[in-house]
Amino acid sequence: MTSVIGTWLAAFFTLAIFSFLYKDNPFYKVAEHLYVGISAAFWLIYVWSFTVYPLLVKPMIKNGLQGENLLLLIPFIFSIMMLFRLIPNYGWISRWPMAFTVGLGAGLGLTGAIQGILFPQMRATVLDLWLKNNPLGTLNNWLLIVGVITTIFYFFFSQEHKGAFGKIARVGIAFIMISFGASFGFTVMARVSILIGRVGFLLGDWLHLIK
Amino acid sequence: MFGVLMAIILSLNVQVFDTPNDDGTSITIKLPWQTGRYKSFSIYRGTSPDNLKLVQNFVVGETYKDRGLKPGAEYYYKIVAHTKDGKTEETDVIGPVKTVATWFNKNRFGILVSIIILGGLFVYFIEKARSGAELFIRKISGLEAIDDAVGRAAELGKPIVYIPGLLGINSIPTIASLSILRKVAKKAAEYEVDLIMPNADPMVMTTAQEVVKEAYLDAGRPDIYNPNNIYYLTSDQFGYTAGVDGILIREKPGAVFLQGYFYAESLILAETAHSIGAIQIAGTTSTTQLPFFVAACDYTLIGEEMLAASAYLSKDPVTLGSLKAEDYAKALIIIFLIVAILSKVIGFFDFTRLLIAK
Amino acid sequence: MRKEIPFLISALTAMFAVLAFFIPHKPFGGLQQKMLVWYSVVTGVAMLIGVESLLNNHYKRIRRRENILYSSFLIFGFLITFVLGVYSIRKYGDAFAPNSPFMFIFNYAEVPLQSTMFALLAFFIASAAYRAMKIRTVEASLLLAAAVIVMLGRVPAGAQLWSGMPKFAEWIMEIPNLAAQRGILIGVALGSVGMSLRIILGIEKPYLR
Amino acid sequence: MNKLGKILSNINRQVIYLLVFLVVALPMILGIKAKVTVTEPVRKAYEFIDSLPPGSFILIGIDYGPSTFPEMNPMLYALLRHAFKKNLKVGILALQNAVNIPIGSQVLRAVAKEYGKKYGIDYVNLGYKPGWDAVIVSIGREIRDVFPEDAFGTPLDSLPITRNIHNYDDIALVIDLASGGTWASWIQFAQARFGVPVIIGVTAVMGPESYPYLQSGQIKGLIAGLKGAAEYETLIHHPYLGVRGMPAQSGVHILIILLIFVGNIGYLLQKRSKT
Repeated sequence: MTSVIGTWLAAFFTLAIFSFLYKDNPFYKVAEHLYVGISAAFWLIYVWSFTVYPLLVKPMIKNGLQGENLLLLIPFIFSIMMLFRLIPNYGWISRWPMAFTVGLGAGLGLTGAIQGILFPQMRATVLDLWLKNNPLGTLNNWLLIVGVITTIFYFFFSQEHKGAFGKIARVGIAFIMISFGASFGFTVMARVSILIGRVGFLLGDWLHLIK
Repeated sequence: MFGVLMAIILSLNVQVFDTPNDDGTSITIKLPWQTGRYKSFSIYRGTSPDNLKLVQNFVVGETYKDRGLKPGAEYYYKIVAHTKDGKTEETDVIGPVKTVATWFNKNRFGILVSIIILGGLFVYFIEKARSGAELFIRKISGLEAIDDAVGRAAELGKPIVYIPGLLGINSIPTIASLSILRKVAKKAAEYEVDLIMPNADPMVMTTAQEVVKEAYLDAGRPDIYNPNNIYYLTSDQFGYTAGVDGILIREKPGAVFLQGYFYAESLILAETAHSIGAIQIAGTTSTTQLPFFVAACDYTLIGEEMLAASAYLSKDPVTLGSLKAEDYAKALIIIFLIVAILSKVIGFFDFTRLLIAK
Repeated sequence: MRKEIPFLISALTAMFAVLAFFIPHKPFGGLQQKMLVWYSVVTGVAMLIGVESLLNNHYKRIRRRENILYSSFLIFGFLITFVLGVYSIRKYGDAFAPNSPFMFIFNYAEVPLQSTMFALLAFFIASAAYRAMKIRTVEASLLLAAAVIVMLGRVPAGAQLWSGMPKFAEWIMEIPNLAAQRGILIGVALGSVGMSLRIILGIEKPYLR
Repeated sequence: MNKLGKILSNINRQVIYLLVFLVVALPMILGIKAKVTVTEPVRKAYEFIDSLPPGSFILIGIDYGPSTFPEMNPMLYALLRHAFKKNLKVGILALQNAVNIPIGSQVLRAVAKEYGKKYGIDYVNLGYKPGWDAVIVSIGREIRDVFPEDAFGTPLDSLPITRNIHNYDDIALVIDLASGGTWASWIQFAQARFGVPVIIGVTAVMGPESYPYLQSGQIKGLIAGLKGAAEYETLIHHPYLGVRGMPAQSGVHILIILLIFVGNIGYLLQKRSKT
């Protein structure tokens, strides 16, 4: 029984969201407002269950405030400071945890960008210019190298895109455009699969038109 | 026949050593996994040779890292191998092996060098800018368009909507987005346009409130700042999208800014913004979403353009100096790539070895 | 004071994060992970501020007598999910136990809403392609051509048109596409380094003046 | 000419949405079936499952979430239908995220009902456990170490289906349906170490990266994306969302290409009349 009610509820939500494609209407508004409310509560419970409780509350209850657990005071205090946001005139206290977060982002960004992106991408670009008995592979390597370097040229800020420099940057733009087109086309299939899933739900689970 | 013999002659070949480049809490054990002779291993460990206890049974794979040890302590090991035909073989007691805590991770030397080079370039160009040298920066059309977009919203008497993406303020694109927000907010204050900003992250929301408040103060209009226009919706990706779509369709903003890190919701937001006739200025570092912004939006800041936007918009020579430094870094990277590729051709030196960072 | 201390906190945090990356020795080793845990705890608690903002916003609207119906739906949706979540934690020890009423809401509201919003992309991808893919310039034509070839390469009709289509589409994905992505990513990496350095050096302070 | 150009380049967005919807829904309602050619990776998966003796216990990992389930659920439907038809015993578990279990168990309940299968006798829901590498290794010794109870708190010893299941020796096959990295751990630990046969199902985007494992013989079969599900449905003669979705899949691609074509004709006509 619950699953029948649930299926009808899900069908209502599905149709209400799709109705937005025609135009904004009361059904969409109901679904939208319910969705925002439900999901805000859902993530609150989720964050409690998988972050705040296991990472902060549980270890504190279990082992008390000693040893390694003393470090938990840092997020605990930052969290309290964050909540000062809710008290008028004391909102500025929340700048401290914000500053911590921004600093962490900068610190991780500095090393992470080099280790996670720059080095691997550069390493993968150092390719052979000549592959024996493999003209297509050789051509591909050349194209890759030219593509990477010309794309980087596009991102030079202190040079006007004119003359020889502009021509190189223009090749880079060509690579970028081909890449964007290809990614666009490649994604269609995954998106349509999702829609097929929803239509399948309506026709199958709800209306039992297909089995 | 030969294979079997080899295996017997080699017997149980195990290497036990302190894990290099770590905090001294682990020892690495290299197991003869590739011989194909063994099913699994049991690892015994102790602080003295005559008192070894089983620490891990059924270990599989080439190396096993024995973790949670004390730095600077000595350990003894014995490994028992279980062969595929159900027999066991064991080593003598191995040790003592001493754990060492390292002060510098040598695997990351390359990264340190790059940070020093990049940091040096930064300091150099910032100083140069401070001393008054003219630094040229080309026009980035997406950024030039910000003024016009806000101005047009003002003419039409419509608000603007600023969407900062899904990630928190510990992510670089979001920080960059907040810097762009400052400029947009200042313009909005000057033109007396309402700025609406729905958020998916509560910390981004609070930071944005601070940023916008400061911007209004800068513009000399703290009186028209309304913190209620910068609010939280939900952290749910599509719940947020549904909510923002509702706002776009009902508030009918004249300009929509999509700046930050986006996932699949990018196109839903951009298409809805287009359907109400708003000017859209997008920017993200996400290579999977850039194609959709480029297709659907009037202006798109691509990758580094978006990260450089705040420096560009500030027009402050010191900050512009940092963009110049980024350009020189790019030139160095191109030179490095070309040298490394040519060096590979003549077999001189494998430059990719400099780029290894575990 | 209200401005110096936050800057100090952020610079020190950044410095420690960088040091921890290079120094495995105590107390730096593992510090990055620890700080990330702290971060997730703080954002987790900050969720309360978000929720306050959301509910307050709609409560005010109801009091101002605008949007009464829809704002009530939003608050109702929040309350019922929250109450059932707390109830499920108390009764089952875990809100995510499969039989819990909280999971009923997940199954029959959250999941269909989420995937239907996601499914809207199938429509928007079509309208965006129709509107944007025009042969206005050489660049735009390249984008169009690449998109059409890759789309054709992924359906049987493409192979019927030309048997080499799937291979050609794959080649576009693997060579020119990859090259540009790599170039963009290298730029992004440098931009991130630039942004980080500007924050660490105090040139840019997004959270305060 | 100008007028035609204007019409062609200004098709209403609602019209486009309607066309997309019709192209997807009509073939599904009318049951139009595209011919699905079965590829080797899917056939191998089918043949392996088909060869299992009735009563064998198989474990299915539900490692995809709400955002990819429309692509992945059809695989689960097809595999469960095959398994229940062959009277295999099925257990599901999730290692990637707690919210995956409700998604998988809905499908499991529905298919079990179709075949009159009973909970605890023919199928079981083990629930979610974090830390997937460790969980996979632990099952090699004793499944009760990590799953002492099923998802509803019943001890495994009190369920007929799991009473005699202890480790991989009692498990005939592991199928991991994954949108993330769990599948690689199943291969690395369960297959390589304990020799349990593994079949994986992944999203279409992930197909290419998992293909080498099939070539090396580490997995018994590979199902990728909705297309893979369609192939499996063809093999079990039970066309469902996969097979029904194939014409829609091709149709939308062709529709978008036609729309681009029409839009450009409109654009060219307008441009010519201007000059």
